Amino acid sequence: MDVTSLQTSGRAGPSGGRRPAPPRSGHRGRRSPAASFGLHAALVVASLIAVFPVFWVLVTSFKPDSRAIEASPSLINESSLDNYARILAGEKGDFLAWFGNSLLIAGLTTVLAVMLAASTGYAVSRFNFPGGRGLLFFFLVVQMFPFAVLIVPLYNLLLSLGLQGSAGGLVLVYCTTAVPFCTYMLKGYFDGIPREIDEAGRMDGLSPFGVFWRLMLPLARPGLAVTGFYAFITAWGEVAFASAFLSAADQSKTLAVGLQVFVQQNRTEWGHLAAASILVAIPAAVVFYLVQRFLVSGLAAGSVKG
Amino acid sequence: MVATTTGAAAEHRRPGPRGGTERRGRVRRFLDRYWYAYALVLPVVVVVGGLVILPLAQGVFFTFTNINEGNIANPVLGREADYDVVGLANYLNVLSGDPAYGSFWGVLLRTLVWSGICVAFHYGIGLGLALLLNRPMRFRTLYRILLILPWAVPAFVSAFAWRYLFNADYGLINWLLGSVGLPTPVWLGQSPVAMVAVIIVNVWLGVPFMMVALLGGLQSIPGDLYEAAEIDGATPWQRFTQITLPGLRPVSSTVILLGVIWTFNMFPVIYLITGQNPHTRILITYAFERFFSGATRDYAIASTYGVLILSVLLVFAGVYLRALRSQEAD
Amino acid sequence: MAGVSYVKASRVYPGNPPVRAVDQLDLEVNDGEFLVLVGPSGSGKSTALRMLAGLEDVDEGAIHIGGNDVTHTPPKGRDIAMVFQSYALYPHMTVGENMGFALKLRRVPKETIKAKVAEAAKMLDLTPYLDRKPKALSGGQRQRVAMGRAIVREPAVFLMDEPLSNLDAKLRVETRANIAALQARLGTTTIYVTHDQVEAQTMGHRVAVLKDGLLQQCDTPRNLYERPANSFVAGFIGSPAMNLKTVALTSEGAVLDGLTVPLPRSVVAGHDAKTITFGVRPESLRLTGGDEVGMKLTVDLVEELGADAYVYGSVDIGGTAERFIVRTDGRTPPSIGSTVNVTLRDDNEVHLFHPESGARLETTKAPTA
Amino acid sequence: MRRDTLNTLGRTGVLGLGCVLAMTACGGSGGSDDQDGPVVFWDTSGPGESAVFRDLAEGCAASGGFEVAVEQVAFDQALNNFKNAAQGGQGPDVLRAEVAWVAQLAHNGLIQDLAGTGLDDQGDFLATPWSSTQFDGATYAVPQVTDTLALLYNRELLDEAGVEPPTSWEELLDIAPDLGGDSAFFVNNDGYYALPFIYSAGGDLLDVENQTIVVNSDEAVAGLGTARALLDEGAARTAQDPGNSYGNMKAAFASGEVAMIVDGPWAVADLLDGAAFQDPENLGVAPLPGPADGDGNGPVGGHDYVIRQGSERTDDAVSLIECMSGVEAQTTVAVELGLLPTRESVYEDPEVAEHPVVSAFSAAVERAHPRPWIAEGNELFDPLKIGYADVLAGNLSPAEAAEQVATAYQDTVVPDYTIG
Repeated sequence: MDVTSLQTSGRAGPSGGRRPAPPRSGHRGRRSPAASFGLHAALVVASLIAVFPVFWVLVTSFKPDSRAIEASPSLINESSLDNYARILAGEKGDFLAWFGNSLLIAGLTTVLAVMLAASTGYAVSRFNFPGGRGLLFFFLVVQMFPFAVLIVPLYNLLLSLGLQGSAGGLVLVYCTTAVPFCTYMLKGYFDGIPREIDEAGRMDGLSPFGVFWRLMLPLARPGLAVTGFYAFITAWGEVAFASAFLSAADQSKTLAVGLQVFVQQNRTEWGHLAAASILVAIPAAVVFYLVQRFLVSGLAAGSVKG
Repeated sequence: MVATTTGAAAEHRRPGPRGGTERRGRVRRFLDRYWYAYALVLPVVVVVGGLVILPLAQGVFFTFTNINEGNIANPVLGREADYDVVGLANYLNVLSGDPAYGSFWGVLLRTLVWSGICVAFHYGIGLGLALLLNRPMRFRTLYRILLILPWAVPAFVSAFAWRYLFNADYGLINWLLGSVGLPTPVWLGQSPVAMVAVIIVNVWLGVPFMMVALLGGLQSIPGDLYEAAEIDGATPWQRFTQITLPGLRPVSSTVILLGVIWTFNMFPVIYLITGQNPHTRILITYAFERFFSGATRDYAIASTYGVLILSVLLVFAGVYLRALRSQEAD
Repeated sequence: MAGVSYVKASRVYPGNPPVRAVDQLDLEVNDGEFLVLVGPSGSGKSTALRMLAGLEDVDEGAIHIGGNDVTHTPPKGRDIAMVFQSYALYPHMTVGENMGFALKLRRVPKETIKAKVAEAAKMLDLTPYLDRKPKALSGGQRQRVAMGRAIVREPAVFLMDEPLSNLDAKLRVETRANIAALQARLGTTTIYVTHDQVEAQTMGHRVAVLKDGLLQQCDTPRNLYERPANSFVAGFIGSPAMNLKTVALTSEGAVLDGLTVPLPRSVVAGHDAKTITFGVRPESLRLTGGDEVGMKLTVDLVEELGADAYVYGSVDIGGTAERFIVRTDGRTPPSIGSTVNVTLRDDNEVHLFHPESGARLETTKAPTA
Repeated sequence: MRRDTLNTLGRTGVLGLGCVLAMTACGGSGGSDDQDGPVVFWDTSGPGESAVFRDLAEGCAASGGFEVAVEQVAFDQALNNFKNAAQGGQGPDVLRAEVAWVAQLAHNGLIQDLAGTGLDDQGDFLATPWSSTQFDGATYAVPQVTDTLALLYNRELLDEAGVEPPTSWEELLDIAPDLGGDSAFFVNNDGYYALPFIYSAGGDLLDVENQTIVVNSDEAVAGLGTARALLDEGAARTAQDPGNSYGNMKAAFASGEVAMIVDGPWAVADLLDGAAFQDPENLGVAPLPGPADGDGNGPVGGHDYVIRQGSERTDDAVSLIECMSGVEAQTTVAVELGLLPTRESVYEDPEVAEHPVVSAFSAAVERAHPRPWIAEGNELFDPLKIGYADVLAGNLSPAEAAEQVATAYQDTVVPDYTIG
């Protein structure tokens, strides 16, 4: 088994050598109206499918719980902002605390995971050190670890470290899942940055760390954006570990755990749940919007080369 | 001043025999050369290693015991551990396929089907959308944003939303199906239809990642390859199979491997949408059931499942990478 | 300003067997000198340069700059600047920032940086582009920014690694001259790596030829041309390449088809082999009338360059067809397919090498001073 | 990498990462073992009920001279959350535990034996709820509310059809056509809601005394068959997806789509939000269909208060429980929410006695079917839920399903029992 077979050769990086691939060929002439219609129709349908569940959550978020399940669905049914008001007022549990915890945890996970992954990815990309490939393979294997094996031992470990029930413990746990993928992605990205840039930096008087900090990180910004997005979304929406580790006190819950109060086998408060979901989705959407223009290029140069 | 030729250099080529005294020098040289790299990697090794290797070792140990919630040590409550080592009993029980231990083989088969179908759809739809999005047109950015959206929504929110939509009696999906005269199945009931439902949700969730990755891959295929192929008289289909697909290989091989691994261990979608439904049970959800239900949580069986999942994935990755390599060698 | 010296410097890549990319290089570069390292790809010329830059380990031997041993000094402590083949401009900085970056790192006051960058930009016609990002520049402009980045530093030594190879032919010739002129003006010691022997011959005060990690010869362009130290240098320097043939040696001299070239006694006497490597440059051959003694050359191709023409053809020597190139008057070239008679302009314009070692066998002709 | 180039390397970088690590470690401390903090009470009641419990808890704390923090925890997750937290020495001081959880938590040593706190005295607590607090001869909990299932009906719809609430399942079959066939009744496919069918047919899940699994007995199978028959005969509808079944039942009943359901007093507050019950009088409560004698047709349910093992606020927790399970508090709960008190004396309060829901349910509670208070009691429902749903979906015959449930019980829940 050899991870390196995943590593294809580096492509020209963002420094300009790369010739941007022209869009799919065959369009020197104009598309026929029928083809154009088909193209847009397909994309509109796909977009609708992609967006609709989220849209419907939005619609539901304005309905009272008792109207959320209706015999014939309607856009508006006694809709109001009450659900939001109650949630934000803390009537349904300490929503703002959950929100803050989630932001803290996802934010720290993002920063820490990206920093760790960037330094590791850079080391693996640039320094052909013994163990580097082994590390990459190890990371691939880490992706396969089912949390079921780890959750109890991790619980014990965090307990003995005094981190059980703390945001810090959860951040570390999330890093173990986020760092491997991010490292892969950033390694691919660094591979695409010509080594001459490093060398020029060192000629100009930078230490190796200076090269990393002042040249590689700025140049890898799209890659960092994508890995940051990945780490953020992963931590923001994680349920299992958060449930096991952070459910001790209402104040310490994350959104994913806290929101479960709305979803019970015997009483689902769909209206409140939907409103809370929309509130939850907003930061994720903001992060998403900030990085979306990097997503394609970042993934292209990064993870996909693996 | 004038340089001399070094024809005599050959006699210096042989590296001198290294004496024992040089060993220490070699170690130092090794460290001198690589310590920077190791310093960069160290934090990750410590964090990931500490939080993966140690727990994993403990988890593997658990599989040889009968540990559960009732007999695990509890430092806080001052309780001593009193579980016993039971050897391979857990593995034998699970691998016997006994329903009492989750009908391992049946569930494994379902897990494989689940992973295979999900990843196939992820890849197929993702590639289709990527090809569409890779054309110049109006609203391209808008489409792209909308299509990536499912990725940005936290998975548990999506799961709840879909559970709501899939409600057989009051859900929007059946209302739509019914209003155009189509059958309205019980999506999340105790039948194989539930599997279809969770696959739909998981496909919905997973397509954006594939699409974005493949779009990136498409953009890195040099355009002149298409031009060359066109001049050689290749039809659009031939260009797709002869240039696009091979050009996407590095991307595809990675995302498919990751996709299979992720889907294999995809827990929230199934668990949050259908709960403990035997028709949607895959290995990971069963491990979770054993972990979180039962009068006393059965850590031993849950861990055994975990180790088996890891083994299956390792075997898969090994075969996959080998196949990939031999294909590349051709 | 400073001189540079390589003292038995080697770079060995680990492996089985280890690869000696640069092998026991001994080379001295004078203060203010423009030295060109030339060689085919894989000859170790870039590695040698990068060793000097501090980008490659020096596994054996030492390197001195300005009399200081810098063998283990990091690049930033060597007071050198480098121009890369790909220019390696920082894509996220403007032209001005690129050029001033090194000074900024040394905490040079902002005004000073600005002044120096402006001065260098003026010298290189880059003033209008200072606020642009490298992406927005043409290849030639990028090349000049890379030069500017090196100049601003005012280093003791310039290192240039094939800085012209990404330019088109016309621009290359133009820039070649500019760099040479710039170097003359600044008087900074310059080590310049190229695989193009024309570049080497036209730019360098001295040229060092490398092959397989070994230095073959280092001398002025003229001496390299006229007295190549071995058959490799002979074949490498000069365009079109020297005609190099290993031919039978008799007491009369070297035997080529119908032509026997008399060789100095000293050479023949000191040479115990039955063959000899015989070299003659295309311009040392001439076409003659059919009645003169000469080789029968069957013309395959004629390259007409205007004033001159190169005649490519084959001569049957000992049963094998050997290719020869002859430089001749451009106005009356032979036609393709015809057979012409070829002879030496001057029996002294030949180069003789040992058929096995390739080492030069001295002819009577005195070396040029 | 070259050697000496590294002198100035980022030790800073490595240190920086270390700092971040340390920071996160210190960043959020979620523990709640602050001795001066409030007593933490985990309330698992529903959204319609929680406000009343919160007020009560805060009132009790005020009069007891301590602070209380009431945290709303999803009923589904509460047991798991509590286990997780208690295992790590964290979590609430007081938990509102479902009656079936007590034995399990006591068995795992996660809740305190109340001996010596004064809470271990039965006093005027009703025998059945009190029995749920006992495990291994010790008292681990104090009853909060008791409940059972009853038949809830839409008076208007039954009046329009000119029928009375059925007293047996056969009767329901008979009157269903008058109520529009399958809009007569809604069968929730959750396992707990299978119990009325099993009990009314004379069946049970376990015979604890004889350590026997009896869920596959003829009686239990017949009970499951009754439920299936209601659907087959078009006298009832169901929602076959387990996740939405209860919600759909409530939605259908609250909107007036179906005339009758089986549910407990806890549902009343939510149901009264529905369009059909804008007039609370319209909500009728009748005993479950089934024989009027014997062990009763509905399972005993309810909630107890427990104190976490490891709580450092035991004294205040005791006084909180004392107050919340006291006569006054129970009266308030009964009057405001219609939940059934666990103290005999509370029923004597005229306001309680006249409360329509309480009075309607109290008869049912008096003869609610006892459940075994064993550590595994709560786990009986997972297999039953799957088997019952299979019966209702027509995937399996009642006998086959019962057999599967029995096997599952023996395999994973009560391995020491024999299958009867």
